[in-house]
Amino acid sequence: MLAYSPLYLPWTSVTLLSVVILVLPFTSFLLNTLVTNRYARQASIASCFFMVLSSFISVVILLDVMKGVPHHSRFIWFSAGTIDFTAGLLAGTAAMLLTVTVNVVSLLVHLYSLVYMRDDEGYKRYYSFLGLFTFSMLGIVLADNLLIIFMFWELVGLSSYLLIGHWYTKEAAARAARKAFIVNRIGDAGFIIGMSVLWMQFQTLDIEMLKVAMGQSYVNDGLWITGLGHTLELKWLTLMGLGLFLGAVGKSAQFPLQVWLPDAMEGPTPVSALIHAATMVAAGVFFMGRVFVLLNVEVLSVIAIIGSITAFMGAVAALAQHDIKKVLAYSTISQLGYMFIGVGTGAMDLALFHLFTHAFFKAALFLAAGSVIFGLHELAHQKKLSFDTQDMRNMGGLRSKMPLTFAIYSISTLALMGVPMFSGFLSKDALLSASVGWAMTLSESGMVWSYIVPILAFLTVALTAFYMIRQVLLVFFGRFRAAEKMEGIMESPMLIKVPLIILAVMSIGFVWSLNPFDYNTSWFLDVISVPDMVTPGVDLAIKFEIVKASGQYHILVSVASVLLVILGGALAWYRFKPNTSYLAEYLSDKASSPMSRLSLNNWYLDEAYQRVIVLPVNLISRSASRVETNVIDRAVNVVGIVNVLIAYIIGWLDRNIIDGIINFSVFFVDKVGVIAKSFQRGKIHGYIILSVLCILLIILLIL
Amino acid sequence: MASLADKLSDILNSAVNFGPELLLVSGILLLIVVDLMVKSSRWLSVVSILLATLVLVTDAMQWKLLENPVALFSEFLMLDSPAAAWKVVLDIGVLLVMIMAGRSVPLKSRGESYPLIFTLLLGGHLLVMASNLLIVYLSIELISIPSYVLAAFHFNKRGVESAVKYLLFGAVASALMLYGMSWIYTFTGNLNFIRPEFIDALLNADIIPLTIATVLMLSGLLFKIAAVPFHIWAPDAYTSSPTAVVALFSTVPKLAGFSILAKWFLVINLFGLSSIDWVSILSVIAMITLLIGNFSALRQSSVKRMLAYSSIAHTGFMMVAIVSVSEQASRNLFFYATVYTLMNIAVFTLVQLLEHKENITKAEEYKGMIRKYPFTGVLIVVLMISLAGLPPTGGFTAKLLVFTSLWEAYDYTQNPVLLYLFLFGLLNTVISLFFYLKVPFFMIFRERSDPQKDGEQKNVVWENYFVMILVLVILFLFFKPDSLMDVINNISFAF
Amino acid sequence: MTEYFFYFFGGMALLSAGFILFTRHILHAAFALVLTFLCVTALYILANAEFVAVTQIMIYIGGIIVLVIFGVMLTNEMSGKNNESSAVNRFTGGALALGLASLLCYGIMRMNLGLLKEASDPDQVQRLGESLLTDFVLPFEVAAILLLMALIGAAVIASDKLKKDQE
Amino acid sequence: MIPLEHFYFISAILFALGLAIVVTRRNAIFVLMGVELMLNAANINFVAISHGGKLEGQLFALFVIVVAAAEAAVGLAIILAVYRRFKTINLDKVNEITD
Repeated sequence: MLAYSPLYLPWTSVTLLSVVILVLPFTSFLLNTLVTNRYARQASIASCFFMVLSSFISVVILLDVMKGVPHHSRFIWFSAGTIDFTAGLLAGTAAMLLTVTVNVVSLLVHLYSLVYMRDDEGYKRYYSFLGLFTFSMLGIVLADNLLIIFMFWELVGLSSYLLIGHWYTKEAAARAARKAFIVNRIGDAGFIIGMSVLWMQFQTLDIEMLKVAMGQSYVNDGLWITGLGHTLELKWLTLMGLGLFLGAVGKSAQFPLQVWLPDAMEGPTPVSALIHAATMVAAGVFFMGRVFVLLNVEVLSVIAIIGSITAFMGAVAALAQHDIKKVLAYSTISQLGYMFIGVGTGAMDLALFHLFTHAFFKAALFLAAGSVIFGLHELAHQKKLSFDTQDMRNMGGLRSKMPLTFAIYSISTLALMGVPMFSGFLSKDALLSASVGWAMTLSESGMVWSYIVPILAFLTVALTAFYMIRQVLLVFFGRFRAAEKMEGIMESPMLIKVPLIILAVMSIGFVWSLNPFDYNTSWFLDVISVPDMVTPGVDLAIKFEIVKASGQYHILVSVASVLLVILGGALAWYRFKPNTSYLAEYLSDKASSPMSRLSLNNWYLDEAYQRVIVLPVNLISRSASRVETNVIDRAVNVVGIVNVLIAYIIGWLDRNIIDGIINFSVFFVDKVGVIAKSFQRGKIHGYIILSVLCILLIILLIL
Repeated sequence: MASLADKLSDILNSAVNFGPELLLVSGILLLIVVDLMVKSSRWLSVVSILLATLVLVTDAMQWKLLENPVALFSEFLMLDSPAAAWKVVLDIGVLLVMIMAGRSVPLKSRGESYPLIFTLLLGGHLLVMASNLLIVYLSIELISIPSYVLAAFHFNKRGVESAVKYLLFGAVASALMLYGMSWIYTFTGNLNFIRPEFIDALLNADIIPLTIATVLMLSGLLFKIAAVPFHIWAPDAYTSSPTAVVALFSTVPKLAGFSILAKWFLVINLFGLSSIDWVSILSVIAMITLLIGNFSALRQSSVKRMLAYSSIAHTGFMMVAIVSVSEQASRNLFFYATVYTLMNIAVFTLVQLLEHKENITKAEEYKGMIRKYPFTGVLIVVLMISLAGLPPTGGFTAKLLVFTSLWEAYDYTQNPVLLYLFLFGLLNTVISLFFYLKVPFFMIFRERSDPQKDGEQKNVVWENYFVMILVLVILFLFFKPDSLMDVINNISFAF
Repeated sequence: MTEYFFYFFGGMALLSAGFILFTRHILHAAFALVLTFLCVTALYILANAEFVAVTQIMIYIGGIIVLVIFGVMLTNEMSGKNNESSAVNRFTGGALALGLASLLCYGIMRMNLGLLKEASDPDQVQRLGESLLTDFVLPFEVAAILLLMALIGAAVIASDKLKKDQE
Repeated sequence: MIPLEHFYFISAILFALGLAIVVTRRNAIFVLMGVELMLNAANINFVAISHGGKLEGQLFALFVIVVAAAEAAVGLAIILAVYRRFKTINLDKVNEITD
């Protein structure tokens, strides 16, 4: 059988260094797992050094690959019959950029946690899982093969499960961990389907090989034919793309699987910054980048629409949250939606751009929120107060006591809102332009529905400004609400401040582009380019038209988005500025309109799933096991009914012929007794009947 | 007609190649004698482990030295390289069970258990080598009768109940099989089913009685591998038997059954000439087996019962390799069987350990155990991941290989049923995660109900090291599957 | 003449088996089983298998039936209850057996087997004995081990003293 | 001479009767008797068919008889054990395993 077989590619110094990057966090994991509790502190500090080293090496490699040559090593893992399974490492520009990001954010989180998790009893466990997570995340980024990616994908799922459930004694944390796990499994099912279709068609899962193979395949008469002559119906091509996308939907919390991310905030806050803002959720987007060239037009459109729906739904859900971290969680969902809009509209480079800018300012926001929580926690601890340290209704006025946190929070908020001069403006503006260009181009060929994507994207801009300004006002302005005095609150220690400052610097527009008003001048977009689509049926001409159209409307888009930011922000200021009646109403829980309830409950998605999925699944599995164990009893029911029927007939004869109604009643009671008794019966007979019956049925079916 | 002298010399010649089995028989007799003379169960245990090792070594040597297939005892047995390899796997299974039985109170309290287990192994040996219907029947009975007795070894109410049900169910299954055999003998006039004239006769037989006979005959084999619809005995027997016995049941008889099913399947399929689509039929049976195994496991609270359904589901996965009918598929089945043996016995060893130490059997009773038994807990997590077929474990590689060969079979035959089986199997892998990870979930994310002072307590037990070795092998088989595949590739499945 | 014997014994075998199906008295059933086995033995003789017939009488009627009757005595009578045994699944069980029987008969009708072989060879028993120790020596020995282990197994289970702490 | 089919018919009906006994009787000993009838039915086939004077069928039947004896011995021992614990061999009442 002919097959695409990837070749052996030797190790190079760069790929070997990449292996070192992978090994370092794994060593950290082992170290923290194996040391005794006495040396936990030392081990965690060693982990920080490992991460420093790892970050340094990754920057060195990044500088090397930015010259334009990716490094690829591949070896044959094992062979089964004629088929070779390969494994390998691919260090390209995008991969190394993400490697640097993962390493740096992970390093900062490591440092930050030295203070934040200081007194936690699961300190050692926490650091070891951080190492495991970093390792598996880097694995996703560096692997060259879908199968290997899938393995690390699972490992990421596992380690995030363990980190979300860090405070497993809290019922909510355990439940959140399980929920994240289950929802991610649904995504995995899609991933597996996508992989198996690719396997069916090409007998390889090596991405570089797939690109070649996909480029050679063509569509003819509704059939999808490879260069080697394997044939599948065209629908499989779409199914493959949708399957892979479903995998990304699970990891990146897109509609309709976004429900796990808000609950995942039960984990420690640094974890939220690492996993749920900067890296793991970005894995889906990055993964889409890896397989981007394998997607076809239908799948891309679905991605764009799902992305816009998610962006909008997430923003709406963030409007009315009370929990400081939940606002950020929904905001993350919404921003990920933007990235998928980028993927779907073919602007993969812009999606990655937003991924990187977002990773830094969202991590900054989370860590700053952590700093706030930490401060309040210390206060509660000192004053022996008990209140929810994450509820924004208990905050207020923290600006004066935590000036640095406030400054950083503000900077990153501005970046998230997309205010000019900040990084978020650049990438968001680019994505908005791309969506407009896409919709314009598509609508020319009659697909007017495509306007839904830019419309929702623009609405989201205003909503984003609203909920972020609301949050800043609630947390840092007005009067402190949890206690009479706020004397206990202090700015966090140095180890928390340093990561915050570094991340905040990364949110400034100049870092990313010399001209902070025009994304076209960004160095980032110079080194990252959209890979050329090779999927049969993709028309490259359309892509140029989209790019052209986005360029044309760029200025208009920028102005519109700034106006929307101002609108949203102003509305929030008007409502939540200190001492308004609305604020008072809100704080006393009176302002619960249906709209805000909808937002607070995340569109009632959880409830809907409970009704639509969880209950039926429970029902099915319960009945499966019931049928399995009690199938015999069911059969007995039938026997019972037959018995009653016969009894009735005989009774009818009795009554009519012998004229014995009394006789009948006696007979009937007797029969009922027999039926009742027949329910408590040995199962073994039933087992045998069932088996023999199946055998007879099989024979009859064959004949 | 061969002369008497020829026949006698054939027996003598065959005995040379029958070394491992002769060793087994003498071992069984020795164990019976030792049991009568020695009071302490320790000696029995030691002798058993020695015997199992010896048999393993002789079998391995036999495999290594075997060049061409040898017919033994007037062609009752056919010793070829697959048979030799299967024997080694069965030996490994029994050796591991023997080690594991070191903590099994019910088995140690009655010394008869050891010869019974070796008899079962002898039955397995004969079954994998069988090339004659009579030997198939006898060796299945040789496996079954000790099984019925071992199932009762708790000697409590539940134990004997499961034994009587197992016995009656098994007796009916074997009677059905026997009846099928009697018809098949009617068509062929020959009991040796690998002879060409046997196949020819089947080709000429009328299709209706042939179908009836074949399906009846299959029922006995399906019973041994616990496939639908003859799986129902498994959960009851697994729940109420001593855990070491369960580990044995879930591996040795099942794998022996698989080896003969793989052989027999080629026969009834008449090497592709049959007018009946047996591949599709077995695929449907495999699908239903997967469905029932996985879905019923979802709701089980008892860990052993859950593992019983899990082993039914594994039966379904292994049947995938059988319906793929190719040499590579047979090799992949072999790989799967090896990994399955290791991980199943390993997990039952730990279940037995916790059952013994903490007296727990239900999944929710495992809560917080990772803090009392951190090492054991980690091992259980890895094993469950392997059973579920996730990387980085050998369980994943095994599933991957099996599905690869299924895919190739589909690619070759374009039989849509195989495609459904393919997709259905993948889906089931995802479903199976939920129940496999139930135990780790309780262990890690739930507090113990009686929070004593843990941690300081050092729970150093030999099982941990024993299972750790098995786990390392399982992990190794993921990273370096070639090490085993190279060995397997030397097996010539040509038939 | 043999035809009449055949149908007589065949009919008797079926009738006595049917009696087991319907009788409520277990000892009667045991005796009916003896009768069935005897009739089957007669069928063996009619099919020229004298040695099998003798074995059947010795093992089944000498061994198994005695075992069964022992079992009946040991279990049913001790409790002082009557030794009746009621039936379950009359309809499903009956339908199943009927279905099986008709399926098998349908299969047999398609088989086209011909007539029973005429007359037996006089040295059949000698040939059987020779086969058992030459060609069939392996199954012979396997059967020996099977019997040994069945014996041990039965002894293990039957000799078990009920532990006091059990339920 | 007697048509061979008639042997087979008798055996088939005996087999079905055995199965009927197995699935309808509550008493474990009855069930065991049913199994014995099923084995005997198969034996009739083995004995009746003769391929060119070969004795394989008869030999097979001999081994089946031996196996049946072994099975009956173990079966009755287990039934006895059941009786000791449950004070009944009514399979309906032997129902401890409930999950």
